[in-house]
Amino acid sequence: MTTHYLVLSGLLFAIGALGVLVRRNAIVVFMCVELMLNACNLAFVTFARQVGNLEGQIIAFFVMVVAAAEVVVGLAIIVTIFRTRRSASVDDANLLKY
Amino acid sequence: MSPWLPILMAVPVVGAIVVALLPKGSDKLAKQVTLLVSLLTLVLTGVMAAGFKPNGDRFQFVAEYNWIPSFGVKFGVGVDGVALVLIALSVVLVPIVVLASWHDADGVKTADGTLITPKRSVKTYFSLLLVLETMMIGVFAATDIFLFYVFFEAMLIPMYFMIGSYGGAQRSYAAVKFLLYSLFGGMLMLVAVIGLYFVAGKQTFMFPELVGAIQDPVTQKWLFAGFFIAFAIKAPLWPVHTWLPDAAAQAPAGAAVLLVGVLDKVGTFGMLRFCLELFPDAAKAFTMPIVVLSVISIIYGAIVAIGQTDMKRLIAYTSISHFGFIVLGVFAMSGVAQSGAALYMVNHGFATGALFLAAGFLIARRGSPFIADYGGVQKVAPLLAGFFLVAGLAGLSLPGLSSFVSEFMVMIGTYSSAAHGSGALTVAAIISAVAVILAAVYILWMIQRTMNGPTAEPVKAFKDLNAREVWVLAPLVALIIGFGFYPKPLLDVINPSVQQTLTNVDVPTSTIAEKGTGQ
Amino acid sequence: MESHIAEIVQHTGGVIGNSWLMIAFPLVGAFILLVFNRFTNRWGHLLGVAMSLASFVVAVLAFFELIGFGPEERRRAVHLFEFIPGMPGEPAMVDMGLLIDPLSISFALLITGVGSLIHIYSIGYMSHDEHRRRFFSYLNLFVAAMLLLVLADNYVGLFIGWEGVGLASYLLIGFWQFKPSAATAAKKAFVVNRVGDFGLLVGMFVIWTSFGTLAFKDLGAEVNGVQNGTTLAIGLLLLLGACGKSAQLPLQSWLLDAMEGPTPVSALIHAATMVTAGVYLVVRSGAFFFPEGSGAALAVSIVGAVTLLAGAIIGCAKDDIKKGLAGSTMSQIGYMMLGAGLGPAGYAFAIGHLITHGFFKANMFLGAGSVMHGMNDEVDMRKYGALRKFMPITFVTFFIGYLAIIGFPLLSGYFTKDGIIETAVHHQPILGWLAVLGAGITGFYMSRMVFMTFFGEKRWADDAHPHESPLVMTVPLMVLSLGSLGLGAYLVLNGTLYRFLSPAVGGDPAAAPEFHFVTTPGLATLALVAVGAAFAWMRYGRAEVPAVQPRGSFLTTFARRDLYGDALNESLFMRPGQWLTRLAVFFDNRGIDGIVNGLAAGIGGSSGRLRRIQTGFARTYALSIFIGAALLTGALLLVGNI
Amino acid sequence: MNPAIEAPTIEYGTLAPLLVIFGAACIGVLVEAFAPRYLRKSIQVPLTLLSLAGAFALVLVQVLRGQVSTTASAMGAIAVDGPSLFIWGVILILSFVCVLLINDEGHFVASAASVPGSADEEEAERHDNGTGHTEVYPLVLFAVGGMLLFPAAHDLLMMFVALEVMSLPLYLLCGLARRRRLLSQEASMKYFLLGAFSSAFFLYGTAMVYGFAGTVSLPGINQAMAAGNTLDPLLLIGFALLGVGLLFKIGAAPFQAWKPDVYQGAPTPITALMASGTLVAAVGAVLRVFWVGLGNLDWEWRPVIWGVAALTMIVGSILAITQTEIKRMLAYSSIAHTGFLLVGVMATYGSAQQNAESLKAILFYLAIYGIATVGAFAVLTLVRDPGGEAGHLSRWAGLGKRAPVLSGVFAFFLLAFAGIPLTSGFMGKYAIFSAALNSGTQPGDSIGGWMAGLVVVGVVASAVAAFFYVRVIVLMFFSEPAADGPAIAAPSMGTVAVIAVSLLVTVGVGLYPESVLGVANDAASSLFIR
Repeated sequence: MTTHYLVLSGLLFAIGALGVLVRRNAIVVFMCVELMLNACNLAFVTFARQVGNLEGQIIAFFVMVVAAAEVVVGLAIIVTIFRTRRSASVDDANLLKY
Repeated sequence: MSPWLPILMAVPVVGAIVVALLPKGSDKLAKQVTLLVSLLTLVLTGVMAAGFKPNGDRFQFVAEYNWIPSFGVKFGVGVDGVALVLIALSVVLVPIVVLASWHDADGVKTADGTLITPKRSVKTYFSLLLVLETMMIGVFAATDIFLFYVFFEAMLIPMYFMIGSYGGAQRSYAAVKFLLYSLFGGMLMLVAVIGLYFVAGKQTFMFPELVGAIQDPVTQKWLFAGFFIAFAIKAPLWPVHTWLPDAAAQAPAGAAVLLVGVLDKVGTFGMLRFCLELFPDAAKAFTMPIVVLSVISIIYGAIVAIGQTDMKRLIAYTSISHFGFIVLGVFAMSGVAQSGAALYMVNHGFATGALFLAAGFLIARRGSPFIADYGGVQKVAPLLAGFFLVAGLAGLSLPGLSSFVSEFMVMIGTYSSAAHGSGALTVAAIISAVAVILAAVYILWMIQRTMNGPTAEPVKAFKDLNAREVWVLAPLVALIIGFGFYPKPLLDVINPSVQQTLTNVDVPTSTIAEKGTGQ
Repeated sequence: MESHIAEIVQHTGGVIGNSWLMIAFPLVGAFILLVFNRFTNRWGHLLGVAMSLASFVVAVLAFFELIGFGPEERRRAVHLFEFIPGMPGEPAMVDMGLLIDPLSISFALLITGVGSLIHIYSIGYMSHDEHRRRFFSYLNLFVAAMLLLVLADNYVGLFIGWEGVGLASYLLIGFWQFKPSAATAAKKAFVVNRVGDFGLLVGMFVIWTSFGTLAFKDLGAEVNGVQNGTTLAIGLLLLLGACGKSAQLPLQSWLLDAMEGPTPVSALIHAATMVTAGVYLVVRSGAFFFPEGSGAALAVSIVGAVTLLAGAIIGCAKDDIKKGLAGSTMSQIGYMMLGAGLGPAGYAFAIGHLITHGFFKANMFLGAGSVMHGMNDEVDMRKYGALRKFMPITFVTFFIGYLAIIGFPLLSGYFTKDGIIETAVHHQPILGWLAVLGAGITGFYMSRMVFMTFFGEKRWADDAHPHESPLVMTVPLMVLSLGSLGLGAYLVLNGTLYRFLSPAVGGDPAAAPEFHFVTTPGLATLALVAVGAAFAWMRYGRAEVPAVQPRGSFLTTFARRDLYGDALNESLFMRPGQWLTRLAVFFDNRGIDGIVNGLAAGIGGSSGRLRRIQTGFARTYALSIFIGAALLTGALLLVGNI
Repeated sequence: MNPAIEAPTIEYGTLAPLLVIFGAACIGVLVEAFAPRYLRKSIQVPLTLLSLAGAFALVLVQVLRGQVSTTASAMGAIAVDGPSLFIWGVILILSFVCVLLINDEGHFVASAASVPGSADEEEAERHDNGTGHTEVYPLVLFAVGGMLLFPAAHDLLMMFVALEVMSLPLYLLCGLARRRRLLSQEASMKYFLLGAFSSAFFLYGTAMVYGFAGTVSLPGINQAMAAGNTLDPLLLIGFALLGVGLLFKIGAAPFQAWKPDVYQGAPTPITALMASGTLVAAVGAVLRVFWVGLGNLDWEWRPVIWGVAALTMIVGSILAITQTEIKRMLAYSSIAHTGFLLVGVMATYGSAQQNAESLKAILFYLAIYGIATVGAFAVLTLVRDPGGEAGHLSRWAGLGKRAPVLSGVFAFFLLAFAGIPLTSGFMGKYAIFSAALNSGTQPGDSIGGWMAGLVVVGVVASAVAAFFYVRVIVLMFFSEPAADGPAIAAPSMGTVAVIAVSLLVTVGVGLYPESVLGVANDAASSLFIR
């Protein structure tokens, strides 16, 4: 029964990962990461259901909190760099290389 | 527990610290202190050596302190005959080198006043020299293999700086090449050292306890390889020799003397002590390939030396040829040959030392290492020419000079060695004897091109050796001639420990030839 | 045939016990002169002479002490010190000691005697040279080394002396090293000698390996007459050494160039003493490795015969008086070698000829020197002529030497050379008759030399003012010429030398060959010599000698070019050698070092390329992480399911 | 009618160091909120230093009292065992030293919000005289707290939280450089995006493992494995993804890409903190996960780690050769050293005694490497160009003539990195390699040969690595100084102290390693709580 949810979470995770790889806009990239985190949440709750204890569901809450914190930090950074460069494209920032 | 060796090792390093801490601008003082310290070390060594009983225990003046219990490492020192003579060689050479490189760091001027090497820190140079002396004593004195390794590697650093900051035009290339080559060998040796520790399972690095600890022949071969490659690079043996000409040619003459005279001996010394005694079966198994390599070194080194245009490179290549003889002697599995090899280590130190220093004095007068830039020096500087000649003759191991005895012993011992009865060693000895002819060619041709013939224009301005330079060369020449006619004092010390070694390898050591093997 | 060689007895005390003084005196002399160099300039030469004389005195005293013993006790060994100690509890590998026996003492007498005369002569000859002091120190060094060579009681000691004389000869040939020709000649002499030393060295290896000793004392017992491949090999190896030192074919080429040295050197080293060391080596080892009739001995004689002809032929074509004499030296040593290959009977004559030759050849060399001295160092005989009027003493002494060498009846050379020839004809007829032929040629070229120098018209340059040399030079000449006159007769008639030497070289004292005045080979020799001399008189005595060298026939050029010896060495060894050297150097720089540097460069290059993957794009990094994750997963699943 | 929930037991004594740090961090935030600007620094600095010192003291107390807990604390969420305490000690020392560097003027931007080169940046710079953001201190404290928690976390959730607590402040700190702000911000963004990306993997892995084991506590997972089928793809995938997260943090290939960029862009004191503290924490976490959590899976993971270790050593040392930026070069060198550490991780296998051996080696290595790294970066901060630190190698030419002592010290650190005898680096390398070979020679370890092979790869790599350390020395000492060489900033007391301490440790341990080894030994002998 639960396998569908797992497949879904897998798909979400994959979509998120691919998004990180293909999208240029820092915000979008970051949102893809959030997507991946949420895929994890889905997986957690599914497994919680599967193995029949609450840990997974609790973890999901923790993850949300962490994700929120991450958003704060992330947006701060992205905004700063946007203000400096007038662009939120990840690829524009490549002074550091080789 | 005898305090001798720790004291010997302490004196120079303390001196080094003192020299380094001297106030600015006290260059002259720094030199004097260095000379004093090195002489003190020499005297102390002499006193210690006087107490050495040739036929006493294998290791004497033994001292052991716990160093790194977690690794099972002890600070263990002690000397057998071979180690003793090599320590003696080092402490004799250092004061001479100090005197020889008196002005090397001041910026060397040629006869016509052009600056060859700029002014550099005098204090650094001489404190490096003293640090190096400590390490040279330590590496020969160490009876704990870990300790040996530590010195074996650490030695590179002061020499690296001496070449790199006080050397000639190509100095940094030469220094890096020297360091990386040696480090690479050292790293492989490190693996072998660790492996030895665990395979032996004795929870110790003390050499005496590890002798005969490894039985399995296959393991022996691997560990042997680890040690041997490192030593072969150090020695240097063909084909891993190419760092030496560069390093020796670029290093200031004094450093070159210590490099070729002492540091490289660590390689052959290591073969003699560690490769043979720790892994006897492997040593026997590998005898043939190694003998082949050393014979190649002998002939190849000599031939390439003939073709050199740079004096110091030429001398370096002659050393490669001579190291071929030493390695040959070590692995010929014959008492005579091995005593010869051990003796050769000392004699070569004196002979090549003298040659390098004489060449150095010559170069300092003209600012060019190239043979073609000289000619007819004998007319303007007969003393210099004379010393150069004697050193050169020692280099071609003229009978009556010390190197002859050792070369003779190596060759005759190899010839008569019963190891691998096949007589392959006989052939090796005969081939290596050809070097006797080649040696005459490379030395005399160099002398002819530099010393003889009409005096070249820039040479006319040369001054003959001054008192300091004479004091540098005279002791070496005295030693060369003295041991040439009376090598007994050295051999009496060397023979017992060689006998020990070969007994551990379980090879007949008798100096009485096995009659009839030459049929 | 069984050998009559006498046992060696250990000896202490007396003059013989201290015979090391013989070596010590000149050695100290050389040392003092070299170390306190400038300070000894004024009296250095005198010290040199004194030291040489001192060791002559010791030699004489030792000689008399020796003949005090019965013939069988005349081999006295003196132990000096342990040279190469053995392993603990074992006897020394090499003990250094001296062996005073008839053979070595006769050499010692020759070396110190003739040596001292030449020292004295040199005072005059070198008087104008600023480095006379150094010259004498080298001479002293030579005498010391040569004495060590002949006195040592083992091969190692012999070898040390052997190389010592090599060194001295190197230094003296190159005494005027500022002349490139001299420097080159010196180097050539040393290197060619080293080729011989190679033989001697390997010979020692074989000896020690096979017989466990290098001391003459024990060798006799070890070998006692065994003949096999080993001894043959040893013999040939030693012969190679001898060829090097004694300028025998194929190692003859250095001797003629060696004439670059000052004339006294040519006289002492390259005529009287050093070059005969090869003969000494053969005779000394004769009892062990060159017994009569052995292959090795035959080889020795053949080498000798060939060389005596070669030398003679070369001598015929030389206009340089010293080179002419050098050729004749080669040839005469050829005679000695020929004799040395004929067993004890031959030894006596060989050594005899060696001694007499030492006298008359030194005599002639010094004579030549005296001539050059008067002709401001002109050596071309075509610029001489009619000198007998201007330098009578030189002429007379030289003429005596000349008669001696061509074997004019009753002069020294006559007895010793004829002795060799007869023994040769008796043992090895072919070689013997070659020797006869050689004698004839000798007659020609020596006469040619004498006629061109002292007879005919004056051909010298106007600025030359030929004059007789000072007494200090002529007195030695006279002494030597006396030796050239009578010595041979004394040594050979009723076999004095033979009986004296036999305990050392193992001849049967009873069977001393007595000398026949009238024999076929003897007469043939005289006849040929006469023909040769007459021919020379026609060409150079009576006829006008062209001041410039005529082109000459093919044979002449062949001789002038030293039988193309140098050309041969050039094309066989030097050219390929240089080529090989260049190849090796190239291989070392490009090949081996190339690989090393290539490796380093390779790593650096790969680093340069690899760092490009660090594009600086965050998304590329993310991709690498993604791929890494995939790989990791894949790997784990793989490993897990192996 | 539901059962009463019994209150969780928290071992405050054991967790005291953590609490101190986090507490101080919170206070720091309050200070930022309420204290006037001119006071902040003078409050924050003592607060930070004291809290770090205090935490260290508390760690010492636990060690000296000998009451190292043998059970997990906080309901099995945190394991404060021997290794943890050692790692805590090391991290606290390192961060203390780093704070001394941070404390030095001119590293941090006056106002991160201001656009580079804009008017309000100048404005801000005029107000603060080089001190920069004082928020730095609480951020650092949070990061340090995370570092402490990371290796001690006893279940994967706690580990994830710790990971984030450690990383998020660092993301920000990376962006706060006063000079070259573009680089700094770029570094910050890259670090953030990639860090978030990798932690997502970590989390998903956690989920998988949870799915397999039904729990996220490490021992629980281990038992589940002992019970169930260790070849369950769920487990393997989960573990692989966990690995991604962890290996990313220690910067092992192929997850090393962020390291050079971030290290180069970040303010040097922060780089020092990351290169020392973060690495130590992350390696500690790796050890715990691999050994406690996956102890029964080592047959699967060791070959994989073998490959990763080899790749990391090779990539690190080869790419470093051609670097021209000194911080970048050190970043690659730190990658190479990560590889060496992984060799040690490989060796944590077999008998308990053997584990203690290799654990000791790794702890020892972490301690001395961290200290040397901080020292090296401290030297970097002193060599300045007008535009900031003189990063480009060419600027270092002939420094040995202009500042012999400083260059000598730096050269010594480089030699230590290269593992030359008589430096701590050699002892560390020896410890690792001997541990590896020892496990290789353990009876019954069928991949002993592989260990030997890995060690050979290691020594060859370090021979290659030696080249670029030597290269810097050549530049400093053997080449003539440039006309307009960089200036040597007059070092503050703090920096001097940092350099002095690092040097003393590097020399002292090189001569007498037993001092540190002993401690590491005690710490390791009581293994991780399982």
